Amino acid sequence: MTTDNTIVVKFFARLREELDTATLEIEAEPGLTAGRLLQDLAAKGGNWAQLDGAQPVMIAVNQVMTKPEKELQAGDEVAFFPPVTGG
Amino acid sequence: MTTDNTIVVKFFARLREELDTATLEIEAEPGLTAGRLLQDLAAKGGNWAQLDGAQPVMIAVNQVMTKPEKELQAGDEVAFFPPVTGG
Amino acid sequence: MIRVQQQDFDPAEEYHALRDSGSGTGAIATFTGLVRDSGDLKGVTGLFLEHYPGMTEQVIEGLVREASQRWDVREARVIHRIGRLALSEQIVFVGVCSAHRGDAFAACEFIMDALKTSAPFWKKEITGDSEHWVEQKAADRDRSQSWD
Amino acid sequence: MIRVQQQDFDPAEEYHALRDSGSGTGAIATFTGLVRDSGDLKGVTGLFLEHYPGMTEQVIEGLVREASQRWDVREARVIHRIGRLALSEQIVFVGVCSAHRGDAFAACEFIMDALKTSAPFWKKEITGDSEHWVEQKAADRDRSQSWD
Repeated sequence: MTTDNTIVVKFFARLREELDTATLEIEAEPGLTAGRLLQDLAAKGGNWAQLDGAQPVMIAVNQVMTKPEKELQAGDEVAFFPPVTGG
Repeated sequence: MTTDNTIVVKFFARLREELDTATLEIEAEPGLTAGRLLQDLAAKGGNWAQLDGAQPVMIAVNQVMTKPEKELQAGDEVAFFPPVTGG
Repeated sequence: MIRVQQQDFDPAEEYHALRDSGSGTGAIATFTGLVRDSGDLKGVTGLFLEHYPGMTEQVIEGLVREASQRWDVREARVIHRIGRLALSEQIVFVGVCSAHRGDAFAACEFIMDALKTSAPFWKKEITGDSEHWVEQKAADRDRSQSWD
Repeated sequence: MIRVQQQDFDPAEEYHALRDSGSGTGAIATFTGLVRDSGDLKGVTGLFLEHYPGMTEQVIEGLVREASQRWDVREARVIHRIGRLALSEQIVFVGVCSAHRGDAFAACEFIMDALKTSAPFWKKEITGDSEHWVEQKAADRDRSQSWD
């Protein structure tokens, strides 16, 4: 069961469009935080570079808003999105 | 035209019931204020005595809330009533 | 639009009138009050509402005008019933439409609060065998003063 | 009762459900938001609303729970639409019934303000030939923080 070690990463709205990515799967690793994952993704360059603080990015882990320091576990669903604009 | 010199006095709600009076007509006189009229009416005794400050009485002259110092003119409509309880 | 009437009203009709009242409307706030037991008397079955005809309408018009000066108000609709009402019947409606939600909420709540302390309506509670004029609550005076 | 849906809603049905939700209800406050031009773009004809399925409902349930802890809330109903909406269509409804009018107003406004800053919805404005993601207004953040 290699999926046991997977973290699902989701993108919404402007980020989903600009990164041309709705969902990614990554391998969990000890000590990986949501903020560290953002930096790793930003390092891919191109449109991904904006994840490194150039634009505000909100973070949810398992559908609850959280801070970049949040450590990610296998099985987690982490989502990155722009500030919300509903209502 | 004797009605030229008349002031109409109205009572509402608990006051109307306890005084058994919905409307009175009085003669205007120079310097008569709403507060003075209340005192004059209170002097009638019985249930009228409550008009002399024992219970809060609100005053409207020509359908606008006002203070006891308001001077009354011939043709005015003055109303006395308990604090309002609508809504 | 201000109405003082014996008959019941339909908040849905008022909502549609507010929604149709113009372009640029982004926010509609409404309040409906229902008859409930004040707790002053046991076995309350309903109310009798008395008002001061003429003055009532003028006071409410003044409150709507004041709200329109303080906030963006595209249209306001106020209905207050009079006469005999049973428990849980609709008694009052205030609806405001505005470009902005903060303005819609503030104007609606201001009109409702001020109406309770300055519009000449009086409630009498009715039980099977007695009646009792409701006293003004200090809390209502305080809520209205908080807008000054 | 929380619904996230593409189709339109009828505020009158929601009002009736609130009114029927129990005895002791004296106050029903409702808010309806309509689609309007944000002013960021010219010639806006409508919106596209995206959301995060699952999380959206959880966040709104949390806001209703929080409102119910802070105020007397007999029932709250929240509807938010998603997908493509034209100008002046209904986009969001919040309705609260309570024993007391101050609580109904406060809970309704709190849920609406908090929803705008914490529920995962995103608006994209659409014109004839372009699209544009709406940016969060600082005023919305400030209004929500004023409840903290």
